[in-house]
Amino acid sequence: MPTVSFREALNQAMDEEMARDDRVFLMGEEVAQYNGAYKVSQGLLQKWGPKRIWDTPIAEAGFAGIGVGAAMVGLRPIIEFMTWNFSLVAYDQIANNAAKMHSMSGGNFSVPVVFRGPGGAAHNLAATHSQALEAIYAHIPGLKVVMPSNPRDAKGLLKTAIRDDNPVIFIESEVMYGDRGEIPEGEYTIPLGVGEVVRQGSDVTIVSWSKVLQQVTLKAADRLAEEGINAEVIDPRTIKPMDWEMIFESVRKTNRLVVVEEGWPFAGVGAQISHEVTKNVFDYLDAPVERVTQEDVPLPYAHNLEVASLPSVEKVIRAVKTVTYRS
Amino acid sequence: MPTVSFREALNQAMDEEMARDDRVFLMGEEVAQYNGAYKVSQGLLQKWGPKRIWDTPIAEAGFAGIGVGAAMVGLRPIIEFMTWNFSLVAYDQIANNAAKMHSMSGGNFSVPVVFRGPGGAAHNLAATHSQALEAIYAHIPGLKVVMPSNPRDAKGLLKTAIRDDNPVIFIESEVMYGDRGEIPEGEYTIPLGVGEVVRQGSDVTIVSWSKVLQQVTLKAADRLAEEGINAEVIDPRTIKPMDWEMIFESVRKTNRLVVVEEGWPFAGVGAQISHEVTKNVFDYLDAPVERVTQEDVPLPYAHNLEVASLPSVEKVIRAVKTVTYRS
Amino acid sequence: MSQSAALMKPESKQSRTLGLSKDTLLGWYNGMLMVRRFEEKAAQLYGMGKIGGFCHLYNGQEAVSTGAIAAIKADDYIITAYRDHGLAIERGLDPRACMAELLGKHTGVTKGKGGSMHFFDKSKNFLGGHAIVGAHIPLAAGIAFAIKYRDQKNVCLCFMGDGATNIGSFHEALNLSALWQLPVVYIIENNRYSMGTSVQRSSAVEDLSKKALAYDMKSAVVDGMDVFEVYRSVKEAVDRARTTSEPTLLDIQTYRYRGHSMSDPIAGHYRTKEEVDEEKRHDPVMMLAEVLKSEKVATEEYFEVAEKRVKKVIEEAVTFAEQSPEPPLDELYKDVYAE
Amino acid sequence: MSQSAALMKPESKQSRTLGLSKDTLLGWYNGMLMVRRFEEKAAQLYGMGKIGGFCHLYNGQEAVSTGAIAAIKADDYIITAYRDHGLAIERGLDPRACMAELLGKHTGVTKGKGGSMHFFDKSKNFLGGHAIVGAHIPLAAGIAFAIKYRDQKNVCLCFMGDGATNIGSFHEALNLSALWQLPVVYIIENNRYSMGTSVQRSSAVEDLSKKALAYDMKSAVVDGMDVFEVYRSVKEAVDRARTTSEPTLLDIQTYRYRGHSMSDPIAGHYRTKEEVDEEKRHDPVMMLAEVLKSEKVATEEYFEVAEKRVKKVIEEAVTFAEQSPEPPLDELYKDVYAE
Ligand SMILES: Cc1ncc(C[n+]2csc(CCOP(=O)(O)OP(=O)(O)O)c2C)c(N)n1
Ligand SMILES: Cc1ncc(C[n+]2csc(CCOP(=O)(O)OP(=O)(O)O)c2C)c(N)n1
Ligand SMILES: [Mg+2]
Ligand SMILES: [Mg+2]
Repeated sequence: MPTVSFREALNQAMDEEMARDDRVFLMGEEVAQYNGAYKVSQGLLQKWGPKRIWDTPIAEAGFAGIGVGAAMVGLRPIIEFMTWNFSLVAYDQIANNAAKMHSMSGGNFSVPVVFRGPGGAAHNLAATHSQALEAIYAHIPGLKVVMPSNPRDAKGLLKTAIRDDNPVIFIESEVMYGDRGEIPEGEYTIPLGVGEVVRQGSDVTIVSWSKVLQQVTLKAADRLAEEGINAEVIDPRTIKPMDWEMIFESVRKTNRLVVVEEGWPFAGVGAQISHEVTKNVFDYLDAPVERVTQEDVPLPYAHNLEVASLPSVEKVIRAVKTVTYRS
Repeated sequence: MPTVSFREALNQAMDEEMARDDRVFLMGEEVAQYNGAYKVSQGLLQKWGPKRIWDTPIAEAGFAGIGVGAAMVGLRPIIEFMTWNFSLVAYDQIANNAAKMHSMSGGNFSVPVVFRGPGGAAHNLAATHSQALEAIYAHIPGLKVVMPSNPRDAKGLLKTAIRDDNPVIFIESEVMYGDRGEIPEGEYTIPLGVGEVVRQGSDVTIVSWSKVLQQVTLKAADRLAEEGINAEVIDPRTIKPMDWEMIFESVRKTNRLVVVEEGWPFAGVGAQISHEVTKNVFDYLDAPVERVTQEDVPLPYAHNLEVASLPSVEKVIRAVKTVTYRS
Repeated sequence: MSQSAALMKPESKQSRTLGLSKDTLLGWYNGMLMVRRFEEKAAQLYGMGKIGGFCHLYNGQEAVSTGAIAAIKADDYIITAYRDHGLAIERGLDPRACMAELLGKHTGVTKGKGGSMHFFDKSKNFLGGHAIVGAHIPLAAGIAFAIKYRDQKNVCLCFMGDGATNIGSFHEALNLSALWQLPVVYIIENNRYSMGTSVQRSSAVEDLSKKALAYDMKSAVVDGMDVFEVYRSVKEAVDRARTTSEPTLLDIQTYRYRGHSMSDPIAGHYRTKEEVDEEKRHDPVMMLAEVLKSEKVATEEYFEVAEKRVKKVIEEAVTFAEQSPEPPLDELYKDVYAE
Repeated sequence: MSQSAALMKPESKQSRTLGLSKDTLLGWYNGMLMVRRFEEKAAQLYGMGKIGGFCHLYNGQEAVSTGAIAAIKADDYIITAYRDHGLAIERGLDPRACMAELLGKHTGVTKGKGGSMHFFDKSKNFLGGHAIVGAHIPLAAGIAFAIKYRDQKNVCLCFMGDGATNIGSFHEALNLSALWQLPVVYIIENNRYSMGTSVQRSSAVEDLSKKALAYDMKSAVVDGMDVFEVYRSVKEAVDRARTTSEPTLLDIQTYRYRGHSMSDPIAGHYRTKEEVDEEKRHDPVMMLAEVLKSEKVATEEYFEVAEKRVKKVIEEAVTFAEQSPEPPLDELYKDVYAE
């Protein structure tokens, strides 16, 4: 199996879908001539030309709306936000126009648009530029939210998202773009709403996704294994729809759950997972669900404060020990 | 004690605070000459003149930003959104500029602004005009979120919100503006973060706020009482900061919790309450927390679908019977 | 008034109907009358509590919908704000389905899901019906983008209120449309007020066509009570968009007879009853009837028959709507996601 | 170029310094030199990995910060975007605290919480440092609103990039400022590019001063490499705002020598190395030095001494920053809410 970077995987997905369907185009700031602020669209302008790859002015609400309008009449836009932080100026376009159009029009129109770009913190970008915003999108009915954690899933899920007839929020991570991983030969897709058990275990279930899964959760699982605690780690891959059965099944086995996410705690995605699991497999739970999230503060610039604010291996280990009563 | 409408209570709060502090002003669409789309600012222009009461063009991001900027240099703006639905075009101004300024400036500047207006569904306003958005604001660190359910709290909490040195999200309900209730004579305030047990009970705790508390939850509690189930009903009044101790204490007594809210389920405020309670008083819970929320769909226009989508007395009764194993 | 605006002032009032067939002219009259009567009926039903929510009527603005839509083809696109009944009816959406929508019935244009502010009909390229002020303007740019992307020879008409020109999405959409030369005609239905706020109190420029100067976009100021002027000005812009894909901004000056919505008084602090009565003296339906009579296109008898015919259509629409079923409850979770 | 712009073309190059004291002129030179050297040092430290995150340098734009700030008083207000070092230093923020901020130290201008993009100093009425493009423009209108509300005789300078003029908040803020006549001067630091996108590829009007026409706002196009022109044009706008509270939009044409941020190359597909070198021939610091020499305000020796003095200040700033402590961990939950 070929090994590619996360960046290349996304690039391949867009390239293949553009070849497959000429209704697909890419639009965003610096995606064309600059080849993408993070080079995700490298070479696409050269290959597909200015009719398929569009550089925009700084006008997120405007070009997000162009994506929705174009999708309503049959195109399949990929709208890149340079980072998801900048989507907040387009939040109304996404939460109202994209999310509600199909329902509000009684099925007259659908909005097959993908909004994608990197989310979460990188390094020292401070409060406005480090936001993990999945919760405020997953909260809105009509949207699907996808957050891949590796190149294979990134490619397979992005291809599926582009083919989906609904608005899909596709959140990547700029610090993962260089991560390399194997992907299947040739054409493949991965369905939305299907999670993956990325690590088998029996003592505790840990649900985690995107960057923190790779950089924090799996590292913590290894450390825990050394102490004889075998964590089963689930990557839901899609936040909405969530693969509830996979999580329930694991918790029925381990009787314990820790959710590790980069977002803020209050009304975060982890709160929903905690509630659903407690509600649906209450009798199997030997301990209340623990959550590891970003601290409930705007992320500071200083390195030490940034590190202290984000999920860490130590925090995950502490949470696991709490639910396993080892502390 | 005088009896006033919810609308009058809010009007008194703004009027008294404008008298008390000439840095306080009101700005929004139709708040001045039109006396407010819902007449909440009735008479304020006449009394305080155009220097204190400002009609704006339709430019929520612009005038929300004016509120933040004016607050940074010492004024105390009250920014009215005609309804909270329209705040989505100003979401970035609130989630970034208002919420993060104090932290990001290392305490150099604070943002004593109140954003207020009606939230949630009225009747037949359809998907774009019926949104209960407390979750996407409570999720953001730096913001406080207040949702009064009666005239007394509305006045006392709004006065406190205006005096607070932080950005406060103050969510009312257009269908409650006519509700009447007693308020204390003369000057009084109610602290943020302090809930109220609005109905004593022993069999189940129900946490609910704003309109659904009055129109759904308390009615359901009465019906349940007839069936011999005594619900303790808690109105947190402030969503963030939440009065956790009051809720924990009640659940320690009743061993059961139902959260009733108008917002959508996924990563809603109720999910956070469910998680916190389960985590902190797990051993006292005899049943998993049940939630009654709006269905996870854009709210339809047709009356029967609107009713079916929103929380109802029947849904609350069903939830209570589930946690009390009476069903 | 902006430079380019001058170009579009009406020529002599002589033979307004030049080059327009009798069928066309009578079609305009019937269309405007239909819209007027539909809205009067909607007002009545709202008063009776049969229609709920926000209901923004079109009375007084009929020359805009009819004149503008007369300038485009069936495969062109239309998008507007929540004051959408007039444009929908004129575009040919079934009055029965429109009335049923207002009553929240399953037979409505959106199965009762969108209501008054959110009319849609894909078969008519009618893309709504949008209730967040200004938020549909970028959608119009997106529709025009798709037209150009597919090398179609179509145009998109985007209607908006005067108040919508003050919000950010207007600026972003117009800049993008001009920068990329998208075939869209932006039509400001300038009825002088956004709710109770006059243009003077909401826009730094009273001549809204000046806003086009920030985008080097062609613009014009048009008498929106005169269906002939609306038709000619929109036609000129549409032809330009169709051939060169160049966008245009039209400030079409009209007037709303009713309150902002059914929950608002017709006259209030912001305008006097006298002003409203004065405006009604240039009633667009009446003025068109005058022209048709003076130019011998139609007789008194014709108007009486037309009145009856329209009345009948509206009555049938009401009957259809009232007899239609509510949406079944299983509709609640339908259309949330497309399959 | 817009009408009003013409009014502000520079008069003859004779005696540029007329009416300006020697102290003022030398102050300008030292300020511009300080900014230049501060940024060069920041680039160096970034290269050494001592500064992280996004770091947008000001090299080449020094005449804008110095000329503009020379036109206002200590109790006037300044707000800008993330390219904020130059304006902060010129405004008198302690270079040591600025450098410490870049290194994420507790002694920084925001205790290490804001970093490069978010400088603030209340004591200097320096209101940031804002990293969401365009989002600070309404804040400037709010500051000007407060000035007028309190009947202060102050003004607010709002700096933004050329790319920021395409976003909605620009439109909303300028309309509100003109409508309400708020004492704010909007200064576009037009360095021709937003990241890799030229003005021609992002704005429907290449002459950005034309955007003022949509608000009947006075505007001007200014040579931003010439500190005298910047000073005179901003002074004129500031005096007008102070006396009549009328806002102005200035398109100050400048150039950035470095890449968009430290993570971008100086030249790339979007501009050639030759273009950058060509622009450097009109270097604002050098050009000011020439004037000061030709008009006998300063001698070669003076410049050598100045260079040494500035170098020393920067070195001290670096030492201070490096020796300063990181913020204590208990700062994490401080400043989230004001007490
Ligand atoms: C973003 C937003 N803000 C406020 C509102 C509330 N609102 C609905 S219509 C309206 C007035 C719009 O006036 P105009 O654009 O002139 O259109 P008209 O009603 O005159 O046709 C307002 C303020 C809204 N729907 N959306
Ligand atoms: C709303 C938003 N969109 C995108 C970005 C990413 N971004 C940061 S700076 C920049 C370019 C801004 O260019 P310009 O306004 O000309 O300022 P300059 O960098 O040239 O000083 C972009 C696109 C952002 N910070 N905010
Ligand atoms: Mg209007
Ligand atoms: Mg620039």
